[in-house]
Amino acid sequence: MSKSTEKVVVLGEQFDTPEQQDAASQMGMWVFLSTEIMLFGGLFLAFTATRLAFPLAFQLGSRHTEFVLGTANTAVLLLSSLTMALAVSASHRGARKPLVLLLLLTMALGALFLGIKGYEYYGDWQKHLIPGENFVWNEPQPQHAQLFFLFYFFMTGLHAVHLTVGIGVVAFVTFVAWRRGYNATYNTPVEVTGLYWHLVDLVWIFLYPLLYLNGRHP
Amino acid sequence: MKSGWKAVVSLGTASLALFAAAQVRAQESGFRWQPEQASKIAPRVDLLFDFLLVVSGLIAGGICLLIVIFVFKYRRGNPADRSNPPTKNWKLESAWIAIPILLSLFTFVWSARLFYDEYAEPAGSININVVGQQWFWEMQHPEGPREMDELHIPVGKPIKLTLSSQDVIHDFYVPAFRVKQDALPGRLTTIWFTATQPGRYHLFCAQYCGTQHSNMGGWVYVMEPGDFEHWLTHTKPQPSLAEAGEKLFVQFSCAGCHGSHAAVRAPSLDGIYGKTVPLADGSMVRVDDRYLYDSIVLPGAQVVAGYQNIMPTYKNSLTQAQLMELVAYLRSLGGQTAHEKSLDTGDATTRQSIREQQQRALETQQEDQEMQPRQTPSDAMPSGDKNLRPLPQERKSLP
Amino acid sequence: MSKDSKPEIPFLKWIGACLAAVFGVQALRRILRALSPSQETTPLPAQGAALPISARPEKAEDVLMPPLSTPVEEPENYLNTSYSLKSWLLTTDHKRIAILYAFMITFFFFVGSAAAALIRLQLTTPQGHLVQQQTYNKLFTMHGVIMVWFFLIPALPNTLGNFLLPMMIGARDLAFPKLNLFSWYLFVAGGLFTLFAILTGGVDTGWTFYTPLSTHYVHTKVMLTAAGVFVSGFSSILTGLNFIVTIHRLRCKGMTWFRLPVFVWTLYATSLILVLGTPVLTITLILMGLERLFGIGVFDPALGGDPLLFQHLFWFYSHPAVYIMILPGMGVVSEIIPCFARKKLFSYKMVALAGMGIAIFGFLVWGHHMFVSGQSMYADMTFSLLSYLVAIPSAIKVFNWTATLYKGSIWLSAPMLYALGFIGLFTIGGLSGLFLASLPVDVAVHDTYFVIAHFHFIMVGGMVTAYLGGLHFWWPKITGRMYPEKLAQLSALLIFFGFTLTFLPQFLLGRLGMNRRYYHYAPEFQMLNVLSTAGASILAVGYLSPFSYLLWSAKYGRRVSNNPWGATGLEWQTASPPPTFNFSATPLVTQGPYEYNPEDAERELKRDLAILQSDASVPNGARFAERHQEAQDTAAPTTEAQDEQKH
Amino acid sequence: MTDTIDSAQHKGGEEMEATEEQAKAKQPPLWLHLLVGVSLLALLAATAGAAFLPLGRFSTLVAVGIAVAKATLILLYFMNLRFGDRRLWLVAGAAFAWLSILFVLSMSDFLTRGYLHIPGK
Ligand code: HEA
Ligand code: HEA
Ligand code: HEC
Ligand code: CUA
Ligand SMILES: [Cu+2]
Repeated sequence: MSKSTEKVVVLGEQFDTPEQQDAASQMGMWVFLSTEIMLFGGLFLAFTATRLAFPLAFQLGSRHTEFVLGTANTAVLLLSSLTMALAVSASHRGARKPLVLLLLLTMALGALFLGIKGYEYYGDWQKHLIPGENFVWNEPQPQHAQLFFLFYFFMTGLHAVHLTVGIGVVAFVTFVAWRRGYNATYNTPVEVTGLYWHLVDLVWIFLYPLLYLNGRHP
Repeated sequence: MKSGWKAVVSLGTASLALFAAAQVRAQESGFRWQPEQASKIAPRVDLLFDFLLVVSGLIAGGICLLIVIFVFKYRRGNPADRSNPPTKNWKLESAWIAIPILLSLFTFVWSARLFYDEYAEPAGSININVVGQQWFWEMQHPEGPREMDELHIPVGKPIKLTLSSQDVIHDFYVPAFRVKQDALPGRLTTIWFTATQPGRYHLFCAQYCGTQHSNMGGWVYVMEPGDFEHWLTHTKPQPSLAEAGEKLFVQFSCAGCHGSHAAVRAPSLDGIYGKTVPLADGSMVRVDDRYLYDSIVLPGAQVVAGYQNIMPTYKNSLTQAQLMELVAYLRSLGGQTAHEKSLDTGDATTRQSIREQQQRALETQQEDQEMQPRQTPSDAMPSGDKNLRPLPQERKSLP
Repeated sequence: MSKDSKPEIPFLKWIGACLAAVFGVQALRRILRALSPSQETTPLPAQGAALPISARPEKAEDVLMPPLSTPVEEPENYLNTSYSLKSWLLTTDHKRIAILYAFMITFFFFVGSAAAALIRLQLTTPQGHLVQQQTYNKLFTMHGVIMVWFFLIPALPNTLGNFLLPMMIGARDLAFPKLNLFSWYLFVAGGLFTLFAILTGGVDTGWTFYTPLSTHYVHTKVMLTAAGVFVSGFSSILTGLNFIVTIHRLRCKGMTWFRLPVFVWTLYATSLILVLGTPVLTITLILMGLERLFGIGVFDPALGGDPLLFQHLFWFYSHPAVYIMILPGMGVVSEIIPCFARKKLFSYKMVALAGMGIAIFGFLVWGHHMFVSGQSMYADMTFSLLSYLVAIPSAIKVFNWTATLYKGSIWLSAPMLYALGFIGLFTIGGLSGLFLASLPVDVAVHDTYFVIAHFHFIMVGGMVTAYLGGLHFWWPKITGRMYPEKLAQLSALLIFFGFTLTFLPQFLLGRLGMNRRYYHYAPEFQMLNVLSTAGASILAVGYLSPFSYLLWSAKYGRRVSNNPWGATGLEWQTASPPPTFNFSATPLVTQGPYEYNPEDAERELKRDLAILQSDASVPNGARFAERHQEAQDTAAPTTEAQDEQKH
Repeated sequence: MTDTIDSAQHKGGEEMEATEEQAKAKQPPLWLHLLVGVSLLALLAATAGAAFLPLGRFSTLVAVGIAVAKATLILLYFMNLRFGDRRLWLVAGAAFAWLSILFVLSMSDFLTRGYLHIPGK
């Protein structure tokens, strides 16, 4: 064992070495992400099947979504992924200040995304696009258009929930990082959080074209 | 050692004796190993079943026998040759991988072909509409007569059932015919069969559909053609499927758009059945029952090329039975080949004669109690224990 | 058997019956005699528990394993570290969590079984009025839900799996002990939800929750039940995650993939399904819930939805789930058979890989539950073909187990009886699955008792039997005490016969067209139903007896040495009950999992029996000693083994 | 020897020194990160633009294709599969493989209904 006393790590009794622990938690997170992929996968399947049944309604539906806001949001989320990636490599370099700053930036971008999304929801509500009693639709197939908006709200909503959780976790990690909790050798939490954040981004990358871009060309 | 073999032997003898006893008992009590075979397909299914039975019997029996033998021969303290026990044997293993694969493929091919025959109905079958509803079956003959939880059919004629459901998923099951098919809400499904034995057979609902699932069902009466004619002519006369559909077509102002000189631009429905129609998205589609049904239930799903999608959906304003009557009507609007026409009605001539006889029957309203089909669900309740569900649109989603 | 031909031979059947009786008794007597290890050698002590131990006493003193010389005061182990309730409810020790699971599982088994008992009683008469019609529907629904999600799916992985996995790979615990405890609490929460649903009115959708019935037509506690399943689903996911990471990252030095016991392999395969299948069930249940609450109509044809979509999503999880319910059982059997045949598992690699094959192929066949549902014919045929192919890995396993017996030195102890019973019943159940995979036959027997018989043969005859076998096999390891052998052997036989009597008639019932989920049935089916109920009552006794004597033996059973079966698995090389971190030193593995030799076993038999009669708690684990010696010579000594472990 | 082992063993929960020279998963360099970020935004622009082209039924194909490209970039570089532990490929790969199973086999039903003009098959 090395004699370095630079930093202390809490090692679970089931592990022999920090590397083993780090590797285990990384793989753990990846396995968890795979379950997330299957979770959203089921939803995407339901969406695809329904869309195949009512192509027209779904085209009309996505024409009513906010193209600009949606695209802007995608950009925001992509940027947040970039900052998160940079944060992780910063943590590997053991550079504390950049790490904290980048994490804060990531959180800010995430919050911005949620803000824009909220604003978008508000607009939809004003346009009476929320399925239910006061759903107003003066184009063909109101019922099936309603189905589209159902998926729209449920999918984006579920994604938003994940993002909110993500922001919470990042906040915690930021706090620990600020308190000198991590260093070049021990930064597993940062890495693992990063993975989660990227997956949430990944989901949106597929939601965006399916919900916003379908049937844009008249 | 010895005792081991004795045990095996006495076990074998015991089971044999038991089996023999059971056989005799069975013969005496007319006990069956399979439902009676009352349809053309039934013997073919049973052949496949028995084939599987023999193969699995050999496999399972072989394995069990080996286990028993090994256990007694090599049981602890029993002197036997245990020198260099094998733990790998490629030849053997590839054999017991290959053989099952071959067996499986053989069975699969056999099954697949039989399955196809079970669903691809032959020319000239009689098309009877069947609607499942919690918890009874409503049948409607092309000539008009409706029945409740009973189905009268002629022997030897291919019968095609077009199934649908008013509420939840049901399943039309006649063990003696070896046929079974789910009846789905908002979709049409079909099965066909040819009864071979006159008689009375169980009709079940096989798909769990709520509280009285096990009450849902009745009897299928297979009759000699003559008796069947007699039965048809002595039922209360009803407008035929097509006629009923025609009424609806006017009543629900389909004609208002699809009529020859209608204000709205809508495609004429005369003779489209069996034709191929160009759709707005550039694809072509052949007009079959499924397409007609969908065009009425979800008009937007497939829009005909060159038309606006202005047709309202009739999903909730028409009952399944009515929707199926409309389909029957549009089908009868011709355009199809002779054999497809006869799908509705058996061959046209008998249908004509039956109609005439029914006209005559109208004058002399002689009612045959036993043959009288029940009219509406409400007076159809045999023991009042079947309560109707509301139609979909009145249905509230439960908290 | 045509109705009309009635041969007039009145007494023949009586003769047959008498013959059957006579020979049957004969057979039973001989079998029971044959069950004791050997008639030729000295008879066994009366109190049973005849335990051939293939161990050399002189090798006994092994540094790594302080012997249990005096059984009176045990050394510190996971059980006696602390007795406070808190120490149990907050434990992160995988062994204690396993025990916690065992309690829940047993409880739920009896709840589900009580329902089964009532179902069977109701079905003794065609028009039986033991319960209301809707009550009956609630009974089989709760029976299915509880048995599947709260008994059988967690039964083996979370109890024996949790207990043994770390020991079998030479680890001190699972990778994420806290997560392990958390998933137990999730499981309990889910269970409470479901119990609450049952107590406050129950649910009558069938365990399959088919829409639109479950979403718009049923007025019972669907949401609560679904919530329970939903929550317990997360418990499954976390367990699977934990197992996968543990197997990947925590194997001790020298434990290569192909030195893993088959039980670990099957646990890995099971976790794969848990992790990749369960989330789909989760999202499906969410959608179903939303639909029921707000009538959103994804599955509701009245609103444009498609009920078959629900069935696809549901079965995408639930068919693989049935392999969750059999794979660990296969693993257990693959441990028991080599041990009591004293022979290397035949073609170990194939058995191990076949497990993975089942897990992967299992995801390709779900559509075989939808052959008559209105699914397209192309899909029908695809799924039918794939269903045949999934049978092949199972075939491989069955054949390999059978071949393992050849030239073994077989002792029919209770675990072995269960294992052999498993092979037979699973084979029959599995083969009946092939009937169902054949399209026209499925059309004939879909949703009849043929299906019921099919899966009870596999799940009850297979998995429950394997579970009991495993429980008996590792009981000495878990409790450090031995169960009454003779009694165990008897109840194993009882269960086997009771089971066959219960479910064999159901195949015939299904073939004759008796529908499942039927409250009343046509009178001609009564005779077989009565048989089935009779069998169930035997089965009840069969299940209650191990339940009682195992509990008894946990306290009063005879103390045994660390390795009473002389098994070669790592878990046997530590004390029983094991210490909190399983091993006093991280073991070093230098050989495969099943290093048995039938001829040795034969040679040792006499001395083993002598040992048995003299003292039950002779220390051993000699094999481990040897292995450790070799390790000293060949590989690096264990101290270094610590530091440079893994990658 | 035994006791040294034991002491090495049961330091569970205690604090223990982390080694400097441990084999951390190699991180992609800064410029690569930035490059990936830029190309992601470029792809976003591309897909947004393509949505307005008259591609007919291919437009969805293009959109999803670009999405896949973006996803791959993120997986490889941001989530560091490219330089990380190979065993993680297994996990990530499995997830997507299973996803394709779900889609392909379900679609074998949804897409082929009515081919035979047998209602319900
Ligand atoms: C542990 C549970 C379990 C297991 C392991 C299986 C295993 C299999 N099941 Fe089963 N099944 C269920 C539990 C299980 N099933 C349940 C609960 C249902 C009903 C759900 C409901 O509707 O409520 C069901 C329903 C079910 C159906 C739908 C029936 C219907 O509703 O119409 C089908 C159809 O194909 C099927 C097939 C199979 C097949 C092919 C296998 C195969 O994996 C079997 C493989 C094993 C063998 C084949 C035996 C060993 C092999 C040999 C001895 C060699 C010889 C082999 C050959 C010649 C190929 N099962
Ligand atoms: C996975 C596990 C599992 C297990 C272990 C069992 C165990 C048993 N099951 Fe079950 N069964 C299912 C899973 C299981 N079942 C499923 C998934 C269904 C489908 C549900 C649906 O259709 O939705 C089903 C359906 C089902 C039916 C069909 C109901 C119907 O469709 O109408 C029947 C009928 O005989 C049945 C019987 C039995 C019997 C006799 C046992 C026996 O093995 C039970 C043995 C135990 C006892 C007989 C009782 C033991 C004694 C006690 C527990 C003491 C307490 C007793 C009292 C207080 C009375 N089961
Ligand atoms: C408001 C006018 C309108 C009414 C009322 C109407 N339809 Fe239509 N229907 C149309 C139009 C327009 C089309 C072509 C566009 C389309 O396919 O949606 C059409 C298409 C159809 C088609 C497909 C025709 C083809 O050539 O493929 C069928 C079948 C059909 N209607 C049946 C009916 C029936 C049955 C009713 C009454 C229950 C009905 N329609 C009522 C306007 C109407
Ligand atoms: Cu209708 Cu069951
Ligand atoms: Cu299955």
